[in-house]
Amino acid sequence: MTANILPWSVTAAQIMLVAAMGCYAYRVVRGPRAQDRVLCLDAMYVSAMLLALTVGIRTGSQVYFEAALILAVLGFVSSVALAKFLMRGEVIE
Amino acid sequence: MTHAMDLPAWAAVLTALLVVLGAGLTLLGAIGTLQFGSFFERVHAPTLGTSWGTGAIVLASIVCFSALGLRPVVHELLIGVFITATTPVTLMLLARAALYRDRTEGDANVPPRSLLRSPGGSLSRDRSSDGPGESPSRDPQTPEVRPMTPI
Amino acid sequence: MDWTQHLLVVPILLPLVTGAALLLVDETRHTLKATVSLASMLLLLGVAMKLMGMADGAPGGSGALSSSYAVANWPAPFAIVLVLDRLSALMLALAAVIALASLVFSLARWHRAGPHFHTLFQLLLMGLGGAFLTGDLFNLFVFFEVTLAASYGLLLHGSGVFRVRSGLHYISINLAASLLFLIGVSLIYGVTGTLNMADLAARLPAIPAEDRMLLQAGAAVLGIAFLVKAAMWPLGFWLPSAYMAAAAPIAAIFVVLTKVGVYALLRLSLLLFGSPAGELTGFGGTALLWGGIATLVFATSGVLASQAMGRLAGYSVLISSGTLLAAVGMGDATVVSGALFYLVSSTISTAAFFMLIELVERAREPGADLLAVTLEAYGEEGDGAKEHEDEEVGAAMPGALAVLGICFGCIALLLAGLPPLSGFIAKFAMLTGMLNLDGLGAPSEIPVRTWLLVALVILSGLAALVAMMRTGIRTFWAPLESIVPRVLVVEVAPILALLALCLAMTVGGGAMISYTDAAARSLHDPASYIQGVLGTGMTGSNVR
Amino acid sequence: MELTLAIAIGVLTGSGVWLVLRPRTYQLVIGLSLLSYAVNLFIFSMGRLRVGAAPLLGADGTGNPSNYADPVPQALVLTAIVIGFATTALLLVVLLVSRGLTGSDHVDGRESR
Amino acid sequence: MELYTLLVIIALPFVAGLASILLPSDSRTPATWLAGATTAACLALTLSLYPSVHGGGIVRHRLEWVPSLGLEFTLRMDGFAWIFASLISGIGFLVVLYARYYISPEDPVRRFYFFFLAFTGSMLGVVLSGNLILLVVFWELTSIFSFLLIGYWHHSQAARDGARMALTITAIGGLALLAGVLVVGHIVGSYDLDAVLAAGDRVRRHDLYVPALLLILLGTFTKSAQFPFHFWLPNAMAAPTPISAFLHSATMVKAGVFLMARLWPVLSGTPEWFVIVGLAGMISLVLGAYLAMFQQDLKGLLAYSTISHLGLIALLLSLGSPLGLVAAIFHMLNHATFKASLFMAAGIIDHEAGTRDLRRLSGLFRYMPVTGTLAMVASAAMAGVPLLNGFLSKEMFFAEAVETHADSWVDTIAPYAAVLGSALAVTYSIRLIHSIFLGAPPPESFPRAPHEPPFWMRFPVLFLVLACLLVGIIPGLTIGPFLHTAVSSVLGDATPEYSLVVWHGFTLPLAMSAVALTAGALLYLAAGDYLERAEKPPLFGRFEGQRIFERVTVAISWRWARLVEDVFGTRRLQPQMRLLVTAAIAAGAIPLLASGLSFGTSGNATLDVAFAGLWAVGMVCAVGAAQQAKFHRLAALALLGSTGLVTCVTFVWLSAPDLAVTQLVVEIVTTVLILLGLRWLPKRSKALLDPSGIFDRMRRLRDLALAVLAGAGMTAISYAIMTRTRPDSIAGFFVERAYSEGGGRNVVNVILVDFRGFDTLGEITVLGVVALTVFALLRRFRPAPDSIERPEQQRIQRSYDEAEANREAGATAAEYLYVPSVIMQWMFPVIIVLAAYLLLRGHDAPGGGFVAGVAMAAGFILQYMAAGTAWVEERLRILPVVWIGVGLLMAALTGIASTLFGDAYLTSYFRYVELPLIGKVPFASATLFDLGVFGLVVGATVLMLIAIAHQSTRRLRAARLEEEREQEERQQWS
Amino acid sequence: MNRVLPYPLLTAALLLTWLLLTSFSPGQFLLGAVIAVAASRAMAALQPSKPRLRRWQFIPRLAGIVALDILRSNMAVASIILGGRRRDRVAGFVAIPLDLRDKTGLAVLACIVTSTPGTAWIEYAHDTGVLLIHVLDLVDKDEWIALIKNRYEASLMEIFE
Ligand code: NA
Ligand code: NA
Repeated sequence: MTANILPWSVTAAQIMLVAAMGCYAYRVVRGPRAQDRVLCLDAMYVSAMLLALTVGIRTGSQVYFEAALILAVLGFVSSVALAKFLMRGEVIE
Repeated sequence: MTHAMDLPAWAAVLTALLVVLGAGLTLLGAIGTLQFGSFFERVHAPTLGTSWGTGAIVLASIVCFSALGLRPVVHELLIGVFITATTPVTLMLLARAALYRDRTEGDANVPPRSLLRSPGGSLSRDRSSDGPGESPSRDPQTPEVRPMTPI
Repeated sequence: MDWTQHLLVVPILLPLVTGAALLLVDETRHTLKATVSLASMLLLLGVAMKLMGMADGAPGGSGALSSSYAVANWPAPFAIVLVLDRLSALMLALAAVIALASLVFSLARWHRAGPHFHTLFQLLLMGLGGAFLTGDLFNLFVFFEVTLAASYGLLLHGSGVFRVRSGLHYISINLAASLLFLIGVSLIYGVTGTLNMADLAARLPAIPAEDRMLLQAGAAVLGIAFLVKAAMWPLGFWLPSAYMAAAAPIAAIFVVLTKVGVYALLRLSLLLFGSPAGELTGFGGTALLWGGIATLVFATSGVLASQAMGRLAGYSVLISSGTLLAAVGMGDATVVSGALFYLVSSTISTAAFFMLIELVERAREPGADLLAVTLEAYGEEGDGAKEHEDEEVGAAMPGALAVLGICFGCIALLLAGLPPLSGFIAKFAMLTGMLNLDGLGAPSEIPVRTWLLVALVILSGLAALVAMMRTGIRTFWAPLESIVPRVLVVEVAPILALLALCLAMTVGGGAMISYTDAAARSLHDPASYIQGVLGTGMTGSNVR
Repeated sequence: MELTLAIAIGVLTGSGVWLVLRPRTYQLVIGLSLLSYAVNLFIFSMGRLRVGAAPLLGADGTGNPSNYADPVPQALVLTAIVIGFATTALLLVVLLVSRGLTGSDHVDGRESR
Repeated sequence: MELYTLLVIIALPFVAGLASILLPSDSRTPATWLAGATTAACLALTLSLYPSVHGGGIVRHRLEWVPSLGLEFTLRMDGFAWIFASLISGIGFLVVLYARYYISPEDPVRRFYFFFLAFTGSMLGVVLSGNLILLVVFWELTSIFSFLLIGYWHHSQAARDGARMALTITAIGGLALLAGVLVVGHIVGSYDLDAVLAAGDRVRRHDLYVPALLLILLGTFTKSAQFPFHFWLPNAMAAPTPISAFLHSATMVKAGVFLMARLWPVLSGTPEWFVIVGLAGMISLVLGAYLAMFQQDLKGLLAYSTISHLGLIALLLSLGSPLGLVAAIFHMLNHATFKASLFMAAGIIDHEAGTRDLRRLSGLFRYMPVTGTLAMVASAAMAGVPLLNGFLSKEMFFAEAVETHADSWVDTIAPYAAVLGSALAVTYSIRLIHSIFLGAPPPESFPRAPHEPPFWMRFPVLFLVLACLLVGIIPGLTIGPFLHTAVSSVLGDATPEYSLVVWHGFTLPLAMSAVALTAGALLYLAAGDYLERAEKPPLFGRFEGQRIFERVTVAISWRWARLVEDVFGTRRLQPQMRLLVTAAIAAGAIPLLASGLSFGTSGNATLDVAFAGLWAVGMVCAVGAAQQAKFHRLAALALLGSTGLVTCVTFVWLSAPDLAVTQLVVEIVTTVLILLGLRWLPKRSKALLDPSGIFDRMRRLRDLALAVLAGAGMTAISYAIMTRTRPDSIAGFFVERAYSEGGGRNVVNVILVDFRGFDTLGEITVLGVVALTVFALLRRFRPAPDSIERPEQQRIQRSYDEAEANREAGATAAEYLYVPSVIMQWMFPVIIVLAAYLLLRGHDAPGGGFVAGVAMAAGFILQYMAAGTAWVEERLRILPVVWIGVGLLMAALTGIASTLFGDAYLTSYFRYVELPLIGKVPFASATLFDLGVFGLVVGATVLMLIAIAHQSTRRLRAARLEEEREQEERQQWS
Repeated sequence: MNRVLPYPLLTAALLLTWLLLTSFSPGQFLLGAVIAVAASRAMAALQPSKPRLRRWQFIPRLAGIVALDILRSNMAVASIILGGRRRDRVAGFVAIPLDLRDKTGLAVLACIVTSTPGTAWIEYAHDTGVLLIHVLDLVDKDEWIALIKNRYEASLMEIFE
């Protein structure tokens, strides 16, 4: 039972995370506001990062850590750019 | 998933719980973005994922790999720290942009600029004005579709 | 390891290092940059000549491979290997010659028209060198991209509406083609598990039948990518505008670029689908032949329909491509030998043409083209004009214009394939090869498509002659008030040098043809290439 | 898994192709980017799909090739990503310059007909 | 010695021609001497070879040229070639002598003599070639140099047109001749003239005989101005008269008939030859003579007469009888003699009287009696009057015409045509004499006062007329032996018995001659006045070759060509893209459809729900991006980002962490890049909203179909591969040796920096080049007028600042970024550390120089976003171009180091270094390489992003300048 | 010291990051130190406002409080989402006059507010010091003002000012 609990729960978690991405994707596609799109894109980055961590747990391998780390540190750069574009009409002034 | 056998039972259970918790919170947040009626409400939803959603899964990872490697593995904490530090930037800018847009369009549901200019001003209620039925023309790409009313 | 072995990597490294080093030199120091660039280019030409000698002196007769060079010292089928044979040496030398001429030409003014000209130019050469030398399919892609990237920069060098507009088309289409390249290469890898060309050729006969069509699909998609670069109809409409838009020295070096596509097709089709390929032998040859024929027809019309000289030159490039593709499609060693000669001759002459155009057009008013061609083509000049003109008999032609006129005439002969310059030998060599596939005197049936091709090769030359004559008369003979062009020695000298080379190729046609004969024969003998890359040389001995 | 990825490659390709046939330069850029994804995944798929077999060797540095995903397509994709990035950037700038010089964002620099 | 004589004969004119260019520009006399000496030398050398060719001998000189193709530089002189070479150099010499007086000092003499000598050399080459390809070479050269000679006075429209037409026609012919010769070569197996001449039977029996014949005849007819290609010749009269005299008597046009005679043993004697050559000759004979009668230009008359006489020669050659050939060769010589003298006389008249118009010339005999006499004699020769050479060959012609050679209607009408043509020749000859020399001088005076030319200008005419007389009276003693040598060299054993005497008794040919003379004279008497006044020839007046030629060339070479270019080409991008996609689909599909695609069974067959869901999201985003890209650029960009993110997760999922991180950082930077550009794109216009008509909808449908096909194809192929077992691949080698020999645990990274480091070197070069290009392009960037203005948001936010008195401009913007910028700045050192980590760990863990570089660049960009360009650049000097240069050099030179140790380029070194305190540290030279990659990537990425970002500040600067200027103007006006 | 190590705390934090990322070994310590110093010097070039950390010992306490608050808010918001629209919930803006002026302190406050589900940082006017937040479930605005000011702002002012 305990041997199976981890695989099952990780699979369930992955499905949930993917479902979350789906919800966010809905907002990215439909809006209605441009801010919604960017907000949900940013949230998708986080979900993707979590997904990477679960893949790591599932495979028992640390090699996906770098991907998650980069998502965490740099993932916001593009959303910041999008948000600034919305706010100022220009990314770099 | 060969390594699942190597994991002590307590660690497996703990990891499983944390993983499901984090993913569940994240999913709830995502559902929130669908559920909430206005942008300013929707801003709150993803924070479920960026706060304890992330926290739980990071902890799960720490538990899992520490138990596997039999030594503390804590570098995942960095992920939590950086997520917490960077998420606000986007949200602040987005909220500001939305506020600005609503104000220029004369939306009465958002507090006016004057509120912050005079300390202790009044506040107004948000009545979920921008539901999903709205036209997508509120993207800044189509300003000419909706005429501007500069303040 | 013999030091001459390292020469194989020099055509790639020398331009790279020069280009990178020039980035560290301040933009305002034009003379220094030009000197370094020129010195590097001379050195490159010397190396290319040496390599050609090495390739020609290959032991063991026609089929043997001169040498191969395992980059990073890993054995051949696994890592990247550079391969020198007569064909690659010839292409290298051709590129070096044209590049040197273009570079000298650009020193008059173009190298100052935008930042980092010399770096872009050197890196273009690096790409060319790599594309010609590499024996690895994916590495070929990389060097194609280096070449293309530099060509994007050089095409846009100097900016301007026309350049940017045609540059947009050029870049878009080449990007799409690059994606096809990737699809093709990876598909081939997916089926065969290798990227080394020789290894690939060695593995092909053993490909199981149920995988064969996937390999064919990969090769065909790859072929489309090459055909875009070679500008086969209907994939080459971007070429005339792009080449016309480019600055003169750039357009001149661009002439070599289309030949890279032809080179790749020639190399791969003969290596992979040559005689030992079993079921796959001759794959794609018919498509190449008919594609080349279609290109020839279209380009011939284009040459005739061109008003501006730049476009005329662009279509001449297409004619050259069409001829070469069809010749490659015939897949015969004698034809390929002639085609190689033709490749060199037509490249040199078109390059010279592009450079000449700038000098000629410098003297002319804009709009004169349109006016003159409508008038002369429709025979609508008034009689009064005729009377008036008759009185100006015997006015002396200014010296510069005379030199330009002679150059123009020579280029017209080269493009038309008329004697005495190398264009004639080239066409004759190809035609006589086509008509006598089994050698002169051996009776053979000549199929209709060969006749069609022979006719088109001849007619395209005629069209070039008609168009060049129309343009030449308009430019050099018509009494339009032309300002005496201000021409610098560095601009005329490269043109004259290229034409002299064409003359030399005529006189020394025998030696040249025996070189291309040997090159073509070894291309038709893939087994020795495979053995040369996989079996011998420094690759085998140096595995760590 | 294989089927999912195959369909995904197809959908990305289709979307990209649709966009590169459109008349706006921006559509062209987005289309080529989508095509890049499709092609990158395609190259990647040529090494067959493996879960949990990243080609990173263990501490002793020895490895049985059959235990690892094919590293070659991965290396190829890396190169392709970099080159794709560079050329996308270039195309973007060229379309900006074209837009500046011609005033139009049509791929031909002027509206057709 | 004799061997080299031939070479000298050919080379001398070319060498002398080049030498004449080098003379000073005012050297008329030296140039004349040079040319005269050259032609004289050629003549002398030719004459000196007579003993060798006399008894049927052949002089050969063979040089190797392109032996493998059967192309040899073979010179070959037999009797026939000898007589032609003598004629060419002899008449050439006379023309030089004549031209000395004809060409005015103002004309560019050097050019004249260069063209003339080169042409002479080419013509000698034609007659002396012993290899058919070589003959074609010289043949084309005569076309080219005659083009230049005809267009010598290129300021005249007539000269330009005439030259263009001559070259077009003769070049068409020349290329046809080349094709024909190639076919002959194919049949015979050699281009060697001796071999070809010996293979007559084989050629005539071959299936390809007719095509070869047609092609070769196309060449000879165009050159010899045979109907229907005759019209270029009269237009070529725009050439200076010495040139006309040379081209249209002994050379150019003679090349055609020369070649027909040369190949006569090979090609003649078949019905095809007889009908084609005979008919063309007959029509040319009659039509030329007919049109000649009506010419008002003296040179025009001579030109049409030339056509007529060439027709006569062709007709003789067509007959296929040895006697016909004798007559043909004889008439070639005779025609050359009298026609050259007549052209020169015409030139004298033109030169001295100032006009060549027959209507304006009259009674000239009293001013120039000597010239007049000579011209009369020459005309008589042309008309075939007894005791002149023309009579003799014409008699032979009549004699052959009445013979039956092949039973056909052409044969039947030949005698009548012969008589008719001769009669008309008599008429135009009489008209020439009568109209120019006889009668009263015209009422209005000549443009110049006519007088006799200098003696040496007249001498060539005199010499040639004497030749006409001598040959006419004592043929056997003068031309006889030479003619025999020529004829027997062509015919060999088949040389017939013939007698060259004036009187053969009362024969049918004599009667025909008499009839022709009488009829011609009567015709002139009857219609002379009419001819003098005729504007255009009746009957064939509208048959204007020139006009037809122009029409045809314009149609083919201009209108049709443009049509083809328009219909089968395009200059628009969309059709090109469509074609490319279609071609790619076809290329991929055809092999698959032909053999049938089968899928394998390998691979993980289970459906992973999460993975499927992931790609459901990815596909929605991709399709969404495609759909939104037109109107919602930002949405499309966000969707593109989402798709990229899904791709990135896929790489994580499928064991490719390196790809995931690379994809991710590239994704981020690309988004920023596109956003930077978005600001400069135009607002979407309402007009573009809907595809209007049914055609637009059809087009979209077609594109959709293409997109679906392309997608389906990629799906099928990738699925087919993924389900197949992995082939025995090169990958195993890399996995096995990555650590033991490459020193890295990250196999992908070891491949990138070591096994296939060369790829990486190229790849970073691409990046660097692109960055430099972007930089260069943007230096000259100018925004479209409608995007110069500040974005709307900024304008409104500025208006807030302006509304409040104590707020300075930009305060609102600063306020908006007040808190976010703090976090963005604190992330800078973190990103630096992260980049360092990725760089140094790359060899063993996911990462590497590229990812590190892009991450570093993202750090820089973040600062630009947080605080603006000016603020950052006051504090950080990044110098991206230096980063690029140093990075590239570092990557390249790391590899070169190994060559110093004798290893191959890029060979990497790897060892563990024992350091105190720290312990064993792995050191791989590949790390240095990766450092170079890092430097380049940082530089290139930053350079691109910053270059675009800078446009905003430039725009501001430009806008400020604009405002200032406007203000100044306002002040000036107020 | 100041010129070599302009931000000692930052340098230490970066070094710790490095060691966490790699391993706690002498070699990595040296390497990490070099990199951390370089990174802080790059930071110094940008010259942001230097935070004055007066009492950093308060940091763990604040962190603990925040973590718990966030956990509670997580549950609250989760229940809102799970409850759908059944409960009548009012969202709204709250304007809070702040006394905290330190930029870094404000940034930390922004992180706290944002990370707490149910509150969102909307706008801050640095001249008046008024902060506008959005609250998902707004019952009493004064309660929120008190929460922010007493619970977070006070601690932050102790740490930074
Ligand atoms: Na008269
Ligand atoms: Na929050």
